Amino acid sequence: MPDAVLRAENLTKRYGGITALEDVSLSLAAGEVLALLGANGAGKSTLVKLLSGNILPDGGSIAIGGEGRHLTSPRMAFEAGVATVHQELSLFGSLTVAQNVLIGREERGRFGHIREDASLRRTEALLAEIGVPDIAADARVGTLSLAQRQLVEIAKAMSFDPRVLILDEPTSALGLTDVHRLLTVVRGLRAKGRAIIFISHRMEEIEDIADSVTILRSGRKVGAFPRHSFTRERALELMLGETQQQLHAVPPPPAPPDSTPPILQVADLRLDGRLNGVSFDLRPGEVLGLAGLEGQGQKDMLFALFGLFRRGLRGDVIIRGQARRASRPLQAIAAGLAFIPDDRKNMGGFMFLPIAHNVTITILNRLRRFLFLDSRQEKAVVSALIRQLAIKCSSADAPLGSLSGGNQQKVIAAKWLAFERDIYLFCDPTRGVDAGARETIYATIRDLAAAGKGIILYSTDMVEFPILCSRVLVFRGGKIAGAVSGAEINEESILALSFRDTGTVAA
Amino acid sequence: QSLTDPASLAQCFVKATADTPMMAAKHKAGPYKIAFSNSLYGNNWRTEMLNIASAYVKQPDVAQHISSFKIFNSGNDVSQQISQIRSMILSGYDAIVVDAASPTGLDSVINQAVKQGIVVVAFDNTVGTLKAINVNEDQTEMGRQWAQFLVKQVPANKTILMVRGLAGATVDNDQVDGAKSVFKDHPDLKLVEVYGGWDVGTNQKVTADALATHHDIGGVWGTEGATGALQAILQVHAPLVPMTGESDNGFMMLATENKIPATVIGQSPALVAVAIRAAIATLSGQSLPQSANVPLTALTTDEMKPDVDYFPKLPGSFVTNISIPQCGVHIPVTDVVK
Amino acid sequence: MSATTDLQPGRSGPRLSAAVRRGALPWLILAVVYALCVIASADFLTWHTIRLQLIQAAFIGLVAIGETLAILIGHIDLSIPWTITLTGIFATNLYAAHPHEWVAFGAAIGIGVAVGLVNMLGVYVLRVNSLIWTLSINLMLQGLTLIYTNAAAPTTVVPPAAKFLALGMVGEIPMAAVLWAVCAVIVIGALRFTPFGRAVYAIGSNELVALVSGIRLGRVYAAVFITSGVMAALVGLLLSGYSSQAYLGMGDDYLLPPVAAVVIGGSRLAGGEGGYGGSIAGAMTVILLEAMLITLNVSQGEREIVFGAILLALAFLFLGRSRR
Amino acid sequence: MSKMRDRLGEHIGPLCCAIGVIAVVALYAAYQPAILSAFGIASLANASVTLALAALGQTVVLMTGALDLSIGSEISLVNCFAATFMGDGTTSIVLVVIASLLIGVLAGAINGVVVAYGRVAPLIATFCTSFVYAGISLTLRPQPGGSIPDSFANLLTGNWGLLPFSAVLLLLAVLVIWLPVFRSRLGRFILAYGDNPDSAFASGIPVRRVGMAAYMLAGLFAAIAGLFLAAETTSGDPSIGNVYTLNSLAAAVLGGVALTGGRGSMIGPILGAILLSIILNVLSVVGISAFWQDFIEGGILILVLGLAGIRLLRAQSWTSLLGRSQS
Ligand SMILES: Nc1ncnc2c1ncn2[C@@H]1O[C@H](COP(=O)(O)OP(=O)(O)OP(=O)(O)O)[C@@H](O)[C@H]1O
Ligand SMILES: Nc1ncnc2c1ncn2[C@@H]1O[C@H](COP(=O)(O)OP(=O)(O)OP(=O)(O)O)[C@@H](O)[C@H]1O
Ligand SMILES: [Mg+2]
Ligand SMILES: [Mg+2]
Repeated sequence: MPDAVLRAENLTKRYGGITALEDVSLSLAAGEVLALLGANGAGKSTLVKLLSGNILPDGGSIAIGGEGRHLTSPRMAFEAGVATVHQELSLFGSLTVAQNVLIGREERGRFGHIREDASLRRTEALLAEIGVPDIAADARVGTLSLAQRQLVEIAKAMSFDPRVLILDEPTSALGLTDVHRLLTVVRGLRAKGRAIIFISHRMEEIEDIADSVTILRSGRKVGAFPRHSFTRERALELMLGETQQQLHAVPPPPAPPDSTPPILQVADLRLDGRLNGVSFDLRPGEVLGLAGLEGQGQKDMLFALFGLFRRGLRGDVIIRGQARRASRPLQAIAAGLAFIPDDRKNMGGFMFLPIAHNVTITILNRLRRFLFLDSRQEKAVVSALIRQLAIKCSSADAPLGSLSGGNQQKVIAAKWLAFERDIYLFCDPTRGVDAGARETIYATIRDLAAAGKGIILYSTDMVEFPILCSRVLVFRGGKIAGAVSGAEINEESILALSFRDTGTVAA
Repeated sequence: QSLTDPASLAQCFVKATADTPMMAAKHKAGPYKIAFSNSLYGNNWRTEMLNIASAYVKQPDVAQHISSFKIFNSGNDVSQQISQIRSMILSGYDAIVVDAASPTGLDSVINQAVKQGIVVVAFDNTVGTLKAINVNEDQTEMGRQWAQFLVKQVPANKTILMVRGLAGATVDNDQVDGAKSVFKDHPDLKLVEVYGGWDVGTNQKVTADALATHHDIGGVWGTEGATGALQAILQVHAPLVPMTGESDNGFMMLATENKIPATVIGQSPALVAVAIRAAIATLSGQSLPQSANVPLTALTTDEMKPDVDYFPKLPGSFVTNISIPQCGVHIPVTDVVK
Repeated sequence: MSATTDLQPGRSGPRLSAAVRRGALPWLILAVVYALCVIASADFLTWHTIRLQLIQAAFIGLVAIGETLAILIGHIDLSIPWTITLTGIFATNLYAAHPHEWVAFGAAIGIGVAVGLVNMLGVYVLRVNSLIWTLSINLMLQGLTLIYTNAAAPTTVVPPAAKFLALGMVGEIPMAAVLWAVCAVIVIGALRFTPFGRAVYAIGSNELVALVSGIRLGRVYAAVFITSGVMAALVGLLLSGYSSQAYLGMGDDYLLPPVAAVVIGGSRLAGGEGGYGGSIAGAMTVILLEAMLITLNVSQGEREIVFGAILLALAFLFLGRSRR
Repeated sequence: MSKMRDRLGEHIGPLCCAIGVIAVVALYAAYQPAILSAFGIASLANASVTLALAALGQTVVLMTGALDLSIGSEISLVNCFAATFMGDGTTSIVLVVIASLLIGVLAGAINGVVVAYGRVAPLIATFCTSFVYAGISLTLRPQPGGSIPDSFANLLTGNWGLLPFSAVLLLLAVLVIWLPVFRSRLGRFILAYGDNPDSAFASGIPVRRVGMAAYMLAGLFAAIAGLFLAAETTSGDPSIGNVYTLNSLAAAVLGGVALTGGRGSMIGPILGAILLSIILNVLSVVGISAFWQDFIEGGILILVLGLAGIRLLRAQSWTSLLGRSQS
């Protein structure tokens, strides 16, 4: 292929004893969107980091525009025309959007001083070009939502005017509308002749956008085919290495009978402008979904229940008949709540600590014999959970940070499964999680429901509501705009409620 | 009056060297406005010194000369002390008494003060400028007298452990120069030098270290903080050897108790009183040596009397020589320990 | 400073597992420094000399208990020097007035707890950076001590128990070292095998996650800073016993050497990694380094250069590296 | 509205310091009106400039999320060097000034190499180098002394009417060093690196060189401070800089610089330095005993830090509260 913009050959990367990537080759032409698929820990991000000069390969070569490159720093990759949006965002919270986007490439005046005005205008133009003019170029990134930050990150990558754009799970934190917006941007870039590597665990997106698909498993390339010969089943089989039983076939857990007394009652919960009077009940055995567009208060709702707001919360939270509104997580935990966060890096796990210590942090008191921890019991608990959730790790003593994103997410779930609670608050638990692990988490949620726990699920992935929830509350403007239950739960009905006031329903 | 009587002044303020010039200022009618610019504070010596300063200016024969007396503390910050002295210049003091944070750093501001007609007297940590009167105890002589005591007591071919003070400090260098001028005539004595930082704990630590590596120590030349050196010797049951030290209560108590041949001569915290006296005398028209030394008094173990020379009821860190009789400075111990 | 370190390359380093590196290297460093000492003077081979160093190391080591805990939760305690001095002076004075051992030790513990609580108030409740807060507290304690000693000069009466703990011997082994060993076993045990230890590491790794996981942050902070305060206060009493007196400035040498001991001991300054085992070796290393330089009999200037350079070389070669 | 409150929150440190400075100067003037004379103003300015320069240097390093415990030793080093080698001629003065600045930058570069390339934690690295620099000063000048020509001394410490030359020096340092740096990419990189080092690396910022540059700038500011001290004291003293290490940190923090990096201004540390420097003076003037000085100084620090903390306590969510002290 003489027209390959990017060609990688036999890339290999080892971390200590672990081989994260072995002998992977790929090539990418101008105007092509190459989707990279693989289970968690398959090596996708490792490949991305190699191509973006963040890490050095142990073997193999990279050529860009036909020219062999030894990328020893991100800067060299930028200079070679490769811009990357990493799985973990790399923005500066205290700088403005413009300062972030143009970092290192600001407009400068005669004395080498930065011309803030010109930089601002250039950023505004860039944002408009990629179709997100609603983000203010002079806003501090720290004040933006996760979705907005993701778009800023893309603008930042685009500001290099790269030949190759790499997007590592850009949609994992985005709601449906933002995903559509992003895919539109990607299509536009493809039309301009950019070569794009796109990583996602959501099959619909792959089917929507990819021109070709490369599949990784355990660090090896196990398949590559053009869009037209791609099928979900084939991809899953290659990714996971075994024929999958029919996914999604299991029906959602049945709604508990109306006569069951609620385990949790929320009445008129308010939080300055973010929650404007939310009321609902949760019954034992019920999986209650919180849906709606990004940032309509669903996440605040979970945070509020778990005591993450120290002040300003009003209204009632009643658990098993007792008023248990929490202003610190400890109170919420005491009231029987568990919380599985989406932001695993900042809220989920201790990255430097062993997996085992992460899992048992919530049950230290249970593991205590007199003054000391019972290490045998601890080991038993941990290995059972590692097996139950199929966590891929070299040992329970490995630091959490050495796992792939999806496996980290499983460890965080394991931590709360170890600590049995009555009510589980899942906050986008499958963000960045591969299809296999996703099934595991779904199964876990169903099991919890079957065991009579109350479950509240917030998700950015609308596919999850019909297969998990018996009832879904749709949020809009910090209020419940409506509820759907049973067979009525589907994308259309949820979106209809999300948009009801404006009357427009997005595709 | 005794404070400004030339004969008694001559007895107290001895020219540092034969060619030290005499200094006089324009006579002013009293009572005087005097400021005291102190640098470091927060160790025992300085605490006693500050208490002595406050007590001395209240003694009736002194108080009559003084209309106001104010203490400024800058800590060991030269810049701070310069700015305090500048602010004293602004306030129209007649005299400034200084214990300097740096031997050279205050020179230009002191020159400015003198140019404004202010009498400046530095003591303890004195200053380089010739415009100020320096009052001190002769540290070189002190080091020499300690060494002379030791060379008489220590048998030949032994090692003398010199537990010096703070590296780089002028006083430390002077004391050691004085000592070495004696030791150089006794080449048979080996010298080992360590820095004890004028601090009991550090003295004890470095002495213990030295005792561990040198087994033929026949005498310890110690200064301020030698209590620690003595304790180290007692602690490791090393032979009790002749020692020197400054007038630390603890050192004197241990020396008398263990009958260790020792001599103490100490930098007296009452120097501040002598300096105040110098300021008053100069303002009232007397002339004094530009660089004056106060006569030293040495005490050996057999001369030390409890409750007179040392105070068994007071802390070991108490500096005992709170009076300088040669200069007419008598401070009751109750004024120093409150 | 959290977990995206995998973005960054270029940290090949020695091919040892992190645990081995952190556990064994401090002792290796100690061995190297000890060998240097022996080269400087053969006397370092005698038990007599070693014993003296051991007593000194015990003082640093005891203080380093609190410092290790503080560093493990991602903070630092620089209020130790004047906690030592204030305790030394106040507790011995009190003992002189009321000659019961428990009065002195009770006062020391009281001061330690109070200082710890104030530090916890600033660092945990008000969330002030610990470096600057504890340093300010140190300054205030200094002022407090000066105000107090101006009104009441320190005494020479030192509780015999303090003297015994500082200078006494159990056979050939100094009592201070025995005390140190006992405390060390307790701390290491607490860090490794108790929920408290887990909580300490958890907070040092990521405080927010610790909070969300239901750790009682306030209690752990209080325990850590109170331990640090009490250990400093205890060492204040021991030092009074060692010198048979308490005096102003007696704690001045305890500002950064304990931190150096912890860092040479392999704990990460940002928290979450390390332990007290290494700090033991670190404390001895710091003391031996000083002793060696004193033995070498070089000028103060050269000594400072060599001390700084060696410490830097140790930090550079093995440990104390930031994750950045 | 809330944006304005945000702005106010950001500038609360400098604002508090400014109010503090005004209050303290007013108190001073009430006890001693002559302080507002040309001589008095020069005294205040001279007393504050060294610490202000040291605090500026410290701030640059703090903004990268590191800290510099060697600033005091760097000041002493340059001070001793200048006092030892500066002769009376103009050429000698110019040469020694240039050499002094280079020494400061070099000392900073060594810190930078150890921290940025050697990966030694800043606290321990600069703690070690501070011993090295102090040792060199002590070897250079075992005891205080040396000399500085009057022409140079007057150039830096005199005054022109009500305008003290020391203030001009500080202004020049800000105009010639601080502003150009923080109006250029280097300044942006320093802030970005302090905000998030991993992101900085992934964004292609030459992180090591930025770390180096910050320490070199700190060394440069320290060198100017050392030169000014040499002019003020017309001599060299190997321990003269000691007080500036921790005081520079305190001044920066008082001025609202975050020790976690990524934030800081130039005006805050300068005001913090002025406040810290003249407070001691004022305590003496007002007649407060030495024994209370440390207590009151510490108390003021704790009060200011505590007030900032109480402001933080009003944070609505735990994530923002714990996220802030984390980083
Ligand atoms: N810094 C590291 N140290 C050790 N092992 C690592 C490191 N970074 C990645 N790995 C390992 O390399 C493998 C590949 O990880 P990578 O992040 O590339 O997976 P991924 O395909 O991006 O997964 P995900 O979909 O979860 O993001 C994993 O097994 C992971 O544990
Ligand atoms: N924070 C970091 N973590 C890991 N490795 C790093 C880090 N910073 C830099 N490196 C490594 O150092 C290399 C050079 O980095 P950088 O460009 O920031 O430094 P530089 O000052 O330009 O260095 P040089 O002088 O060698 O050009 C990078 O390619 C990377 O391998
Ligand atoms: Mg990945
Ligand atoms: Mg480079």
